[in-house]
Amino acid sequence: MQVNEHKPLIVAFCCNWCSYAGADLAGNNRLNYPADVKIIRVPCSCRVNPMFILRAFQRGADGVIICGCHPGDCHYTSGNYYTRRRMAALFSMLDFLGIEKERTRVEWVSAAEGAKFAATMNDFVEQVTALGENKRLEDLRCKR
Amino acid sequence: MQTITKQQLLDKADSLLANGTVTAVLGWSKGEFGYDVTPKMFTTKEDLEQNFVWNDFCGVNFSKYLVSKTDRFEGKILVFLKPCDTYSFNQLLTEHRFDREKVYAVGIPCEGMVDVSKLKAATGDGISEIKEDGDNLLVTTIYEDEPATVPCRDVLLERCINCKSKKHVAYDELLGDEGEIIDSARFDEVAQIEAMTPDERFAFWQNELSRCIRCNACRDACPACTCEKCVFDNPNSGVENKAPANSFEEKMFHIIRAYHVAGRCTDCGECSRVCPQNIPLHLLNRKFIKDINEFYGEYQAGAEVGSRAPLVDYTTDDLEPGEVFDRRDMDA
Amino acid sequence: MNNQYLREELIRQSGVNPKKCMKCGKCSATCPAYDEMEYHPHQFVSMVESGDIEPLLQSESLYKCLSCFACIERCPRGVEPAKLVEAVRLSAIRKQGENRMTANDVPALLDEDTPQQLLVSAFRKYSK
Amino acid sequence: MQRVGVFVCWCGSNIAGTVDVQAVSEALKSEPGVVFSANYQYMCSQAGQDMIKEAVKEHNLTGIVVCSCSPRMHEATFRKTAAAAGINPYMVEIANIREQCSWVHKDIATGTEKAIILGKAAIAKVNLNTPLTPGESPVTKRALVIGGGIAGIQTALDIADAGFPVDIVETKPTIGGKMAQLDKTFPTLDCAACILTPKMVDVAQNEKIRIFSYSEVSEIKGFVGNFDVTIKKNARYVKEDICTGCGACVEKCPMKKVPNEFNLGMDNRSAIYIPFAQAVPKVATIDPNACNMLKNGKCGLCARVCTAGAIDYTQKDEYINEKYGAIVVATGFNPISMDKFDEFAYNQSKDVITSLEFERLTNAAGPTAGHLERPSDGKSPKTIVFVQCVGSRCDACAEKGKEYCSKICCMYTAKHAMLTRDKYPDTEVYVFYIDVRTPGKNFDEFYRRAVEEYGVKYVKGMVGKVTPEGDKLKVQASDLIANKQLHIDADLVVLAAAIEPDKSARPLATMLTASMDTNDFFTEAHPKLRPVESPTAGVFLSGACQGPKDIPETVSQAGAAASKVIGLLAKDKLTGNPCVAHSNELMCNGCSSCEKVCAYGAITYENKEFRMPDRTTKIRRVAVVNPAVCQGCGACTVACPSGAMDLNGFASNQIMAEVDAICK
Amino acid sequence: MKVSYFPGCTLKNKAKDLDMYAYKSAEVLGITLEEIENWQCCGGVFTTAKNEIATKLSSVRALKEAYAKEQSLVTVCSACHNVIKQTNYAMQNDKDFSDTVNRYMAEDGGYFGETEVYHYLEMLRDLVGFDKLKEKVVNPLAGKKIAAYYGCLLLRPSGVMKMDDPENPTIMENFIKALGAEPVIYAQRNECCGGYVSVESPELAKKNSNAVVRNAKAQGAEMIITACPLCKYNLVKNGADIPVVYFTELLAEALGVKEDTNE
Repeated sequence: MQVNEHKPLIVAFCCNWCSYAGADLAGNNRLNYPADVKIIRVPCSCRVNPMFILRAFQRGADGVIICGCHPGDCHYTSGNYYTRRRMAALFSMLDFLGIEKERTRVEWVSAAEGAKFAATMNDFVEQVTALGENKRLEDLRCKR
Repeated sequence: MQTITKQQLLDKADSLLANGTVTAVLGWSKGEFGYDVTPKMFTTKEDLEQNFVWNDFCGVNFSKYLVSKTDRFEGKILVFLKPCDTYSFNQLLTEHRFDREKVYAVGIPCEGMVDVSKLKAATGDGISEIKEDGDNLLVTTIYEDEPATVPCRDVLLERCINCKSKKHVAYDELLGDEGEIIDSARFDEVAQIEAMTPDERFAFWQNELSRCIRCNACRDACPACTCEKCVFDNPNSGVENKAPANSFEEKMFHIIRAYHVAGRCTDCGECSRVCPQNIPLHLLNRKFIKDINEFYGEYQAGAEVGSRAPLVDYTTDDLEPGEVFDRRDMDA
Repeated sequence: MNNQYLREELIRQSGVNPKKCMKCGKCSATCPAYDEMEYHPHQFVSMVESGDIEPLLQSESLYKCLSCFACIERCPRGVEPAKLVEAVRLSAIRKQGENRMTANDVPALLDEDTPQQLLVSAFRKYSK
Repeated sequence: MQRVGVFVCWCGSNIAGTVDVQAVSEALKSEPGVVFSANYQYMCSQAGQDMIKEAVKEHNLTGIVVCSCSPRMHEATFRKTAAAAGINPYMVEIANIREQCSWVHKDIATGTEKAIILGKAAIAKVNLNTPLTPGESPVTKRALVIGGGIAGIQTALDIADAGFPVDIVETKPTIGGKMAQLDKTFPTLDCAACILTPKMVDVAQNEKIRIFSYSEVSEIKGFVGNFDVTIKKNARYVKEDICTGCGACVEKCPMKKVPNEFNLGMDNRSAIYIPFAQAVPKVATIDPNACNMLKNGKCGLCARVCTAGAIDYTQKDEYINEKYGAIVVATGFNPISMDKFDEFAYNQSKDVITSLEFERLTNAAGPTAGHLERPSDGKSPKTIVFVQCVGSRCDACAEKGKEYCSKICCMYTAKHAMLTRDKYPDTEVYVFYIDVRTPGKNFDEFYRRAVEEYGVKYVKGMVGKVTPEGDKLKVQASDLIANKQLHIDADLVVLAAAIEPDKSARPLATMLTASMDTNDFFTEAHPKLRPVESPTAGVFLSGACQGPKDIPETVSQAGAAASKVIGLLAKDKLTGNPCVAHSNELMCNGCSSCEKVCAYGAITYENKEFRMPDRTTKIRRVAVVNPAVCQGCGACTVACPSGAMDLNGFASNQIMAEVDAICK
Repeated sequence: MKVSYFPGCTLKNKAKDLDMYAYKSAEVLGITLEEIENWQCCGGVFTTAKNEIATKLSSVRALKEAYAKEQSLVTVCSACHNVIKQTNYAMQNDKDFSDTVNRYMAEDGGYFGETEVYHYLEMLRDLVGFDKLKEKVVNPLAGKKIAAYYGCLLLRPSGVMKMDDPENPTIMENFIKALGAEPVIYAQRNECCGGYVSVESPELAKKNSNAVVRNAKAQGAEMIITACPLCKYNLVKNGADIPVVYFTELLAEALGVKEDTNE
């Protein structure tokens, strides 16, 4: 067995209007962040069902980050306000069950914040890498 | 030990049936043993006389049954509601789950119901007969000749020990005296778990949830779980029901279930009451309730009809998901 | 003359990014010691950036900067020229035997009102 | 299962440089449903699109995955290609292997591995795609223009000219905006009022145009083609339809010491006022903060002198509801505050002024009747120093200046300098510049004339300190070419203050759900190809609200915005976005959770009869989504406890398939 | 209220007035200045180079002592204030710097810039309040036109000093108003007097100092107040023809405690 450092798998849900555009801007500006981050485009952060997050963990993701427009700037006016409540409740519950709180994050990244997107991803990957493999929420049957 | 008597309930049922106010009565009926009381629709006086029961085991929350019992029922149904049941009753009305016009609700006082598991733990298995004797139960088992005396208050359901309200929030008519909302200690145990280290919390829940056999009793009893099609029964939902293969499964199931009822759960405690494995499922629901109260202000689901649940609401200055943890660190 | 090593060192030590400069000249416009200087604040920025540092090291200008931070305060790009001047000066005086001022110089400088602050500051700036 | 074709784009070397495109198209060949996989240099080119069309025909494809740049760039292109090839445009998915892969990862192995995973996710999604058909909604044939400056005026005139009714909402008592305050315009030097006021009159006389002056937009609901807007008409205490604008009230008003905002506070007006002679509408307005009658009921003089009986002290704010098919934002700009730049002594001396104040000082209708006099003592200045880029191109401190170039200052400063030298040849004029930016028709020629013909002294350098001393302004500056520090005793210093979007823009953007950049300029739908449209459908941008602009540019953008509006209003029906929510009525509980989170009011309920397996029927309340109103955010899908609510194009099973593909 | 107090070299020597009046006046205003034990000279100027560590340690020691006593740290001298605030800022924001410093001073725990540093003027504005100061004035300096001379060190760099608007400050003007006098606004008030360069280039200091005094007088000043001994030295030495006094002296006079100190 190799003793390589664990390469984390990060699923990033990005809203189409701000954060996905922010990720594109990071690309336009050639701002590096680890390839461990895989982005799934959703119309709005409020499209992210907690079930998607649990599904990702189940399938072996080591961290899940949800990115949306800044509060007040939602393309759909209020979508990210719901996200904020939903994720606050969900994350608190995961923490209550003893799941490492560092594996989940919500970050508001605007379409103008390519640098913030890259910095956030770098930071999150570092944070999740430090935790090691996700063992507490994974479903072993889903492993390769 | 209930203050209201079976006869009072029967008299009320009889008279409402007789004067045509209602055409059916949703009540408790005797099961195989003295403690396994089940819900039943009564339409005749005779049936009521023979099978209607009212005792310390009538914990079941009737509100949920109104959804399926009223939808194609012509006429009105009489339902007896304990204070905690009335919260579920309102919550279901908020969600338009049944037609209020089809129900005649009679509020009845409740002094707390008995937890069969606790009773069995006190007397041993094989209970053959239970008699009430004031504040005590006289329990005969097949293994002992002499009935054991068990004080009711020692074997109360957890939800009754931490009863949040003796006040009815909905009824057409009230039998007996109205009680008060109680400043209960129901969040204490949640707080204790919150105070543990993450590893301790994980171990705690690993231990509790690993007993789950996925019988779905919690879901089936839950008055908030009235979906036309439950996600766990839906092959397209991605979380379809299957027997648990490992510890992840239970966590996934219970997190989703608790999340689905978050903001809508009235904390009636049916989930824990019916769990055959005695998993303290109510703690998950109470965690959400406690969080919601702390994050967004006090909210009691079902306290009034038409209120907006916190998770379908927002303010522009809500706390950030990341602050959820800082907040606890600060409190600590 | 292009001293890349010293350029890197000065940039690191000062924390200044000379690339931010848009060559507006406001630093030199606001500098109270301008007329005493051979190389002016904006020249420090552009000369360090191009690695043309030797003339700066040799220049009296190093000892004319008042460290008054006016150029730092008023630069529209946040370049902080005074920090570069300081870094170049330190490179000069940190060399063996290059102290600009020694204790022997003090008596000549004193008058009865000279505040300690003056001597202390001057030593800080001129000697290592 | 679909028959999927995978097309991997090299984007020249943009993708192929860090992603082994051959390996990607090979690896994706074996994914479920994939029957064809290829790569090509530029998929978005005609040849690339033809390749897709041929593959569709040849391999009977039902789904297309393009691994290329961001879907925000070319999703629409490839959807059109699919439609041309005869398959539903919504059977296309894009894997973003450029912005989110090749451009951010340096190592080929890493980039390739990630590109394959992103491709797999797109394939997993497209396998679950369903053909979608957009719905239709009607169009209200009326436009709203917010802002009555030159941008709003031109847009309104152009729309009205095409035959559609237009309303202009302007917060000031008159339309005209900043241009009405200007003296001359560059590079032709025609007088601003001479070219603007006829347009203002046109607006007033155009039967298709209504002006809501002294008003603001207070609420916006609805969506493209069907906006529902509430306009708050502030009480001006004068009946607009009766007032003749004779000015008798203004003359008689005893409260004459109110700083005149039209002249930037350089002189005073009365409590009841008409901002300037050519105001439109030319009606008086009472300033409630200055009027004694309104403040304490003592006076009433204006009512007594008004022969028309137009004064109404009891007037209340009025709210007007109107429906619009399109909204044009033309909220304009303001110079930034000079408070944080006191090295130039703006707060210390009256003789340090901004360029807009200089416009009023030289304007024949201004406080000095066009005579260039120092505000402090009325003397003619003999030496004038103009300072460019005050607060522009400044990224040292966000609360102080603006990072962007304000674009108009180089030209108006050249104009000011030239006009000063023309009218007062014995005045010495210095212009301190960092760069002189003149990229416009006849612009550089104009600037050169100021130097060569009029002898304006342009100095490459910046002013570092202005010290008012006695009746002089001691200017300390650098001359970078001469490598000298200059000390000039000036009589007047003029600061070319950076410009910023009007403060009303941000709350308006929130109401419109239109996006803004960090500087509060409205964002275009595409910076190059859709410069006058906001990303929010039906919202268009005109003038400086989108970015700094001079008058010619503003007018051309105003016309462009108008033509977009006309194009929209000319349609009878709009084709909507098919990626909207829909409720599975068999699973819907009718619980109203979705309705509560819908920001658009797109969800209603109806009682529906269901046949049960036992042949009885039951009536149940179920949610119904109005596809014309739904914007497709998906908030309802998560609020729905049963999962009855799902979103076209972003269905739960599609997103979970993506999750699975990524995590596999 | 008790605060830690860093007097600095000059106040114990050539600028005793600045120090004494500061003590006396603070007492009147209900603030006790507790002098830092064994304080060492701040160094007079802050060296901006990131690799200058040793010269900043004395400031860190003073900051740490105040932190240990859970007190704010007050300075009167502009130079000490500048050096200590810049050092504190570096401790907060430059991790390399704070790590190195904490390694040097490792005896007990780390320090990361927790102490609040106040200039005496900030103390008057933020801890006492100019309104309250006004109430305590017994000898209002009515009719006096006084120019506040900030010099360079008090306000800059503004991002670190966070004392006042660096180009249009009001703190000393409001101080003057609180004492009942009339402040004179003049543009040169935040320009450098010539500082320590006067040892090498007295003519430069003379030019700058003269410009300051000339501008103040032209705007009508009858007196200049300062917080910096070096400013006072340069202005006076280069021939200021109106009085240049420490602001604390003016404060003591207005509070009626000036005579006491002369005993």
